Amino acid sequence: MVSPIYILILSLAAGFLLSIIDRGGRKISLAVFYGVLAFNTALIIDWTYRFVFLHAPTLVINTAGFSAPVSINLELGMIQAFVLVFTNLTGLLAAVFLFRKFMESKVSSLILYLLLVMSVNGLVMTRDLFNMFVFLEILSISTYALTTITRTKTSLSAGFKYMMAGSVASIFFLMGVVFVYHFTGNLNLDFIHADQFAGTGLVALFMLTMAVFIELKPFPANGWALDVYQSVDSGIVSVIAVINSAAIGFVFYRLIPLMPQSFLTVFGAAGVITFFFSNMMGLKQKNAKRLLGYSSIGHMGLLMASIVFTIGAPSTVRYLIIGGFFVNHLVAKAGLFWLSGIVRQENIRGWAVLKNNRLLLVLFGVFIFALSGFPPFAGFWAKWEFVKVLIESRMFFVLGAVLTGSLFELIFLFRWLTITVKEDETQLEKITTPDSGSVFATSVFALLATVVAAGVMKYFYNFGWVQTLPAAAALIVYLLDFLPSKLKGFVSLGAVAAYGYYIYPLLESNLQLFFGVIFIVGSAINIISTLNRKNQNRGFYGFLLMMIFSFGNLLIASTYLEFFLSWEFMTISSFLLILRGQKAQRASLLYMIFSTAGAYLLMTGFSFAPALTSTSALMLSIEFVKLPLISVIVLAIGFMIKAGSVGVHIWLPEAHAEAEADVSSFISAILLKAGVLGLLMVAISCIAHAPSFPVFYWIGWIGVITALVGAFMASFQEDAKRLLAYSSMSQVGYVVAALAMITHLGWVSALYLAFNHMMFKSALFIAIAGVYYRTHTRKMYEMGGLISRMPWSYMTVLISIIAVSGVPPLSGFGAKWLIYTAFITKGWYLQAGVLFFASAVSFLYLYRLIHAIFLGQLKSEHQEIKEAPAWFIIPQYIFLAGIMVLSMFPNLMIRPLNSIAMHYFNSSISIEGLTVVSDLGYWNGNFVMHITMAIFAVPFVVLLLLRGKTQRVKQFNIVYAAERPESPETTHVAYNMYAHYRKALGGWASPRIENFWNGVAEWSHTLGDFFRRVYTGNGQTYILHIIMYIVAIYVVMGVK
Amino acid sequence: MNRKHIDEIEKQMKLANEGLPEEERKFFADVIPTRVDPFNKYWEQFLNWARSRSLWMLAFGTGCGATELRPLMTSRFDMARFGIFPRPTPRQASVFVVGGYASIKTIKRIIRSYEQMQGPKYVIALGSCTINGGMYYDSYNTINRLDYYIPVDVYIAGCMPRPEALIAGFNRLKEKIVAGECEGMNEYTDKFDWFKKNQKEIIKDWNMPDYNW
Amino acid sequence: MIKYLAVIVSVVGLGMIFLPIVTGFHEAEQLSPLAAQYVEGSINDLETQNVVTSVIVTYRGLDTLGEVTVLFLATVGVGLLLKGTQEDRLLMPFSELLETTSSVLVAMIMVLGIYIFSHGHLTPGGGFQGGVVIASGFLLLLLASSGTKINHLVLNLVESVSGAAYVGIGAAGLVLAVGFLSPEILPLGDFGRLLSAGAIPVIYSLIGLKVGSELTSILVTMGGE
Amino acid sequence: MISISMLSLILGIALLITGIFAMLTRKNLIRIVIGFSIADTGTHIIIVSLGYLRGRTAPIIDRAVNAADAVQKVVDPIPSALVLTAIVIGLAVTAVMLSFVVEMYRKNRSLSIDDYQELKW
Amino acid sequence: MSIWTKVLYAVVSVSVATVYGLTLGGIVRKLYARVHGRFGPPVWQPFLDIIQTYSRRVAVSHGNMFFLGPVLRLAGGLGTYLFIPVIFGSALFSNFSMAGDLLLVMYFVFFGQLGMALGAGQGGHPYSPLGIARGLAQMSAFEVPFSLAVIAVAIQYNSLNITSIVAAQQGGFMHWTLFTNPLAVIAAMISILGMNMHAPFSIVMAPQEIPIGPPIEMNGSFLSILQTNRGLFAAAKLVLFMNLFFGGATNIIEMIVKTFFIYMFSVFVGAAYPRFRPEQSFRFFLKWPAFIGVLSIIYITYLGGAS
Repeated sequence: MVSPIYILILSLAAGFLLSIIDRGGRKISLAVFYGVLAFNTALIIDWTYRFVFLHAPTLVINTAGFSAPVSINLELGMIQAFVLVFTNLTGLLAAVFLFRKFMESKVSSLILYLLLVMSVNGLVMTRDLFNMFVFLEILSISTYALTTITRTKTSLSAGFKYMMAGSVASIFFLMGVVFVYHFTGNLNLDFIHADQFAGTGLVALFMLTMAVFIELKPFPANGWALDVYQSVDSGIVSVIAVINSAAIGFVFYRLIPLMPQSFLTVFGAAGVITFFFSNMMGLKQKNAKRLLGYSSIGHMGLLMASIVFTIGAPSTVRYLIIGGFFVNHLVAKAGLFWLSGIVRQENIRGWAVLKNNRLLLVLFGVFIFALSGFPPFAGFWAKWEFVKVLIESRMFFVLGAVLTGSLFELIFLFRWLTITVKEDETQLEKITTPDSGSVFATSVFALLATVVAAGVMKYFYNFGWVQTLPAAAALIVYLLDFLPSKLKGFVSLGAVAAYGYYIYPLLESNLQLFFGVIFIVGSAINIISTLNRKNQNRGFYGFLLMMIFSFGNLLIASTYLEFFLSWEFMTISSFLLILRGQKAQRASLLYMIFSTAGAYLLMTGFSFAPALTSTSALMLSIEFVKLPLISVIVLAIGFMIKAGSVGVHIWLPEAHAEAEADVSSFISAILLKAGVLGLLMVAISCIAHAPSFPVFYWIGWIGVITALVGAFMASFQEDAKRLLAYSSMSQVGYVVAALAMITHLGWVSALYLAFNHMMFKSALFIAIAGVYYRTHTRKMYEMGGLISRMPWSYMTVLISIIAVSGVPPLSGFGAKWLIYTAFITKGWYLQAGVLFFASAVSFLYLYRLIHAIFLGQLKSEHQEIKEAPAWFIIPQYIFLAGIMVLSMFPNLMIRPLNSIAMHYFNSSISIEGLTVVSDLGYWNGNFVMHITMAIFAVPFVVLLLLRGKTQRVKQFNIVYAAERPESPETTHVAYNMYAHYRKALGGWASPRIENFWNGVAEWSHTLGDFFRRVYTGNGQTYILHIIMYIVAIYVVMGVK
Repeated sequence: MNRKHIDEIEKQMKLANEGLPEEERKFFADVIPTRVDPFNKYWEQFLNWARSRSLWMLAFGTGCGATELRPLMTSRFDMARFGIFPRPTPRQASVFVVGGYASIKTIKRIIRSYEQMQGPKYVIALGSCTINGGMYYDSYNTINRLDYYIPVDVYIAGCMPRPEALIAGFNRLKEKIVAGECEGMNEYTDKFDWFKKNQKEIIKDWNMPDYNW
Repeated sequence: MIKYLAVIVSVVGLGMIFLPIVTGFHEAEQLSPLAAQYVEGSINDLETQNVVTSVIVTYRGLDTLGEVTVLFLATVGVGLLLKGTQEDRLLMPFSELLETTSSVLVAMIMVLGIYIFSHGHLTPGGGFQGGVVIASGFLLLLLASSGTKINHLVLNLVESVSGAAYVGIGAAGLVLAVGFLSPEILPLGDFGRLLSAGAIPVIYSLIGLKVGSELTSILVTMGGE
Repeated sequence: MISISMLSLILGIALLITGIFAMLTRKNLIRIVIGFSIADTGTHIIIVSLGYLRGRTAPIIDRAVNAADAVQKVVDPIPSALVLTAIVIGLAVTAVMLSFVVEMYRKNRSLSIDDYQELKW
Repeated sequence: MSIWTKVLYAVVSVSVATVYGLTLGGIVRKLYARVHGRFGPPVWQPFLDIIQTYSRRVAVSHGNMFFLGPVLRLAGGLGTYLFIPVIFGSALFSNFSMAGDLLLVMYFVFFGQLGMALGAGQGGHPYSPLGIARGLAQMSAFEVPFSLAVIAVAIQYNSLNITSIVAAQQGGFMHWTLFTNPLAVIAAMISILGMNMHAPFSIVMAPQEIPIGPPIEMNGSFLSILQTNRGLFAAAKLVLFMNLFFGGATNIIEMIVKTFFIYMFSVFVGAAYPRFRPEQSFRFFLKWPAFIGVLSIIYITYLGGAS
């Protein structure tokens, strides 16, 4: 048990002596240097261990043999130890990162670095204000000097700006300290109390706190910091962004008890404003390090806001929030800055070079996900709890700003990530072999992020292994990625089966079972189509399993958090799957943005929801929860984003189209159903506790309009997958509308259609995947006549489109029949009319799909094309078999759905033998099927008998106005097939919603660009900002 | 028979389609048309009766004689009362009215349209030009006798024949059909090589299959 | 123009912040309890005449250590920034009179400096003041004689060793006495004597050496070699 | 009545503001550093003025001050101690700043702060 | 009643309907001719045409789907007809209406159209998809007023069961939907113009633009099956309209009279108007007829209707 004061002693002694030691050779001095850093870290880790696991009491160290306030004392408690562990670790690893630099540069840099780390330790531990000032100055001066470790014009001028700002702040700090002494007669924090600052005393406190706050880089008084982030060496910047910020942030945290409420509110607000604006300004930024600078500043703002606004929260929650944000920022930011040092590319587009190095790419991804607050990383939990606290204390503006700011941040971070993964890197210089120290440091931090995440999940929330299964699965498959794809595919299939076997007994109700079938069985069949993949196919199965398991976890989640966790896992994994598509940069980014916006809404909605009393699955217990109106609205919108409802559907066509061919079927057939599931849950809670505003009436309208808009848009697509995507949107629109009725028949029909949609859309997407696999094009007009080459795929598409369109005798008609009956029974007549229209329009795109691809003229280059591989055909025909069975015996599905809905409502249909009878009409699917077969047979036989001598001819044997066709391309009608319809619809066919969102994007970028013009680059202007900021805050706080 | 023989026979049974470039042959059927015999007598008589009362005309104005076809549709002459209707596509038509002189450019289209009609099919040749070249008898660019190229059932002389003559011609055709004398379709297949030889002699740019199915 | 206006507004605003302090200022009648404690303690516990010295070296010894570190960092930082990028400069030879006088003066300045820091616990002055005086002597040398070469190794050695010794004495306090930087590792002696106040004069002397060498080294670096 | 300490307090504040004004308006880098130095000096004067007690002497127990009633005779020793530290720190900062200026001048041959704004937005 | 009896009845019913439908076609030709001042073909001309096309000795097929297209088309017509109870209270003409209600009939209409579209599509002729594109688009447009009218009827009689809709209209012509809910009937009668594809909505066949559009490659027996269907399908549509809006029929004479007049309505409109351009046609249905359909629902729901 070594006193932590030895950190100071050893560092100082080493610092003083290093220049002498260095005369004996750099190796020795480096050994001493790293030895001391390692010793510090080890010491602090030891202490942390004592505090956390042995519950050691807080340690107070007096100096000079006197106790405070006479002498300066140091304090090391759990919180200090927590901060110091991370700062020292960062210090050590940053030093490892800088190894090569330290090897080459003068010994001065070693000394400066060592004393910098020492000063942070002193700053965190000391309880004396003036001593803080001294350590702050040590920190500042060593940082100033270290900024010049790489001496460029920019780093010098940035360093000078930094010094100007820092010196002004330190003048204020000094004034504050002295005046505090003047008013309280004390310099030790333990002996200063908030009530000593009455009247003019507040000015003293203001100066003190303001100086610290300025060092935390509030918007707009932070231009200097950005310049430093941009120009200074990555290793040093990581120290500035992480260690300095952490230490100063901790000082601020220490000063909180002294501050009156007016101070706190203003500082908190300033923090939120900083977070919001810096992220907004980051939108336009192309320079990677400056971008990280914006993000860092934003995170410090968020940290301040979380420190201030969680004061009323229970302490464990408070520590989770602050600690979560702190660790998240620290780990991710340091890691990203280090990566920037390894990559050595200024423009974010240049980061595409990371593709050549798999490990670095994975690290990059981990940091980006961590920084954006995705599970399992600490930021996720912090954000979740923070939102809860904000809502409990009814700080809605703060909530709005935090969530919007986070979204902005997410946009630029994921733009960066997607560009990195998708941009063409061949033009760029390759990464010169990064030195192992840098990579090691960065990897350790990624690992650290994961360990912290695991720690939080284990010790704070006490999750079971199932909740972590999605992430674990991704990790395990990543480790097994060297295996061939097929093997991994079969293993995945087995894993899904095992998972299904595991959760089957956990699915207590039929409703869960129903979605379980869609999610697990549907996925399992879909996996077959992925078995066609060749080579190693890195990453794919990990993400796939992650997604499937998180689907399943949605069903058995028993708390809001578990549900939301699985939801976010689902988002991550589906995003990564979409990102694998060849040109999926924009698509995956859009998907991420909308999903996250939806997730934020869900987070808000769940936070508004009352606590759960039951421990059964959320899907069941939600029935007894009375959701407040705001919660219902927000949750509904959040889920509707996932279900691709109109207005927020922008992501949907892009994601479907650009994802890899066999991934699209998962997205359409299964992922969209997760949105449906969520909406259903909200609806369930609204049965008994109807909200005061007819939310679901309007959701119903949104649903039908989605159905119509989707159908229209699908008709005007040239890209087969986009067409199917819009079709999915349209079909899910039906489901949403039917759900929104909240009647027995409505739900039966919604679930019936959802199930059918899963089958026929899977089949369609896989069929198109097979076609794409052979033709390498998604443009329908580039295909044609494939019926002769790919008859099996054609058959799938044929049966599926008959099912989609709702033409009897196939099962799609059942859905249509149920839905219209339900609508008319409910009294939603106009909605039913719109749905009729949508369903008529659906013939347009369905015919276009089958005609343009399979009928018409076969192209020359496709003359010798083969049928799709068996791996594609098998799942198609499994789904087709399902469709045919359900068509023949629709009651197989309707009966269980009836019983599911009967749990919530009185039954409105009766089943007499094979006939389903509603209040309005009846339908005997089995009989219809028989009659259809009979009436098909009659003309068929007639034609066979009377056809005469029938000659099978080829594609150009057509009557072509007594001429002959020139080429298949000019003869095949497929391009812009519904031009007349578009013309008839006029402005209604224009993509207004897309234009709206484009406008929103453009405006936020323009605004961000406008605001960032405050950073003129002139050091004096920055000082002016600081002074004006101080004055402004002074006025706002109303200090007298 | 060895494999080589079979191949050779199969090759002979296919159209050579030598006028087409190699890469285009796959777009066209290369089956040789064969003779299709009538049904047994009474049934065929019944059908011929119906056929004669439902003459679907290919409305393809091949020459200037087509001018006189138009009045036939009007209220004054009203061909519909004879069961004659224009059809917009050769696939569905049974009567081909060749409207006068046929230039070499047109005869190519005439042949193609004729071959695309489904049998039994009939041809009415209109005007002197189709019989002996008429006023264009010495033109370098017109044919003189249509039945060198496709089988003709009824010629209507005149330059040009009036609609009344056309009606008379159609009536003559009806009689021939009822009598079972209109087997131009089988004549064409029977004398396929002869017809093709004649056709190819005058059509130099033969860029279509040997039989337009 | 707008910028000037903004500057004036912000400066006036700054004045406004200080205004309540000025208007509400009233001189204290009594020492604050803490200050009184220091005065008493300095006399009774530390046997130190100069209360400020006892505050600096003992009570707030950590501050002083930090202060020394700051100065050290400045030296190192200036060294990092300026060394190795020297450019050649033409220096005119100085007059002999100047050189001779200055060399005589330097010796006297040095003695004065040493006196000041070694009597820091008794009379006004101390390590910092003494160190600055010593450095001023070197400054004189640098300015007044063209051929002055100051041995870097020696400077460095003095700087490092005195610093390390300071830390070492502090740490010794942790082991031998009651706490870090406690002066009681040495006998406190009698009030008012040179060898009194425990380790305070030792520490102050080390500080004097260190400050002197550090400032000299800054001067050397900035002034060119 | 305006006491000496109050006067020096006002002087200190005036210096502080003057120094900051200089930092805000002067274009020359060295003048900016001088501005900082002035402001820093202002803070030192403020510190000292806060420690002053009317009619008392320096906190050194010698012939002028009796050890027994030293508490009644001496001014506050703490600001004196603080100001010493502050001065040294100010000096250090000034030194580093000046060396930055030297290095910047060497690199770009310009002392105007307007020539150092290539980093922006 | 055994299933075989039903089948037998269905055969009779279908035959009657086909003959009736074809005769109507002949009558229309005659009527057009008379409007033009011509003598016109005999009324039985459609039968002659069918025999003629069936008797072609040679046919050309473009593939299996081409082959199945007409079959599916006729199956669609048969199905549509067979799911409608033709004559109220008649076992002979009740067909297979126990299999499903009005929605089944409405959707079975699409069966044939889809089949035909697929068959024509495989023909490879560019005019076929052009015609189909027009047809589908026009169908989506006229479905709007029609479906609104059907919804209005369903609200009015609180049923989608055709038999009970007809039953509710019995007891005098004032009980017909025509008089109890005239707005719905107006909307539906406008949409039947589109359904029958007479001018001004004859954009699908449009012989002068896209020579008869979808069936351009159909020949011989394929064509004759389509012609058969034309008769049957016309009858089916008329019977459906009669049942929904004109009180249905209790005997075959009533049926013939009513359907004849319904048909004549579209024939006269067709004889009097030139053809729309496609986009004009779509826009037409989406404007006033749709609005009238909405009005009919409002009328029935909020104003209580006439019943």
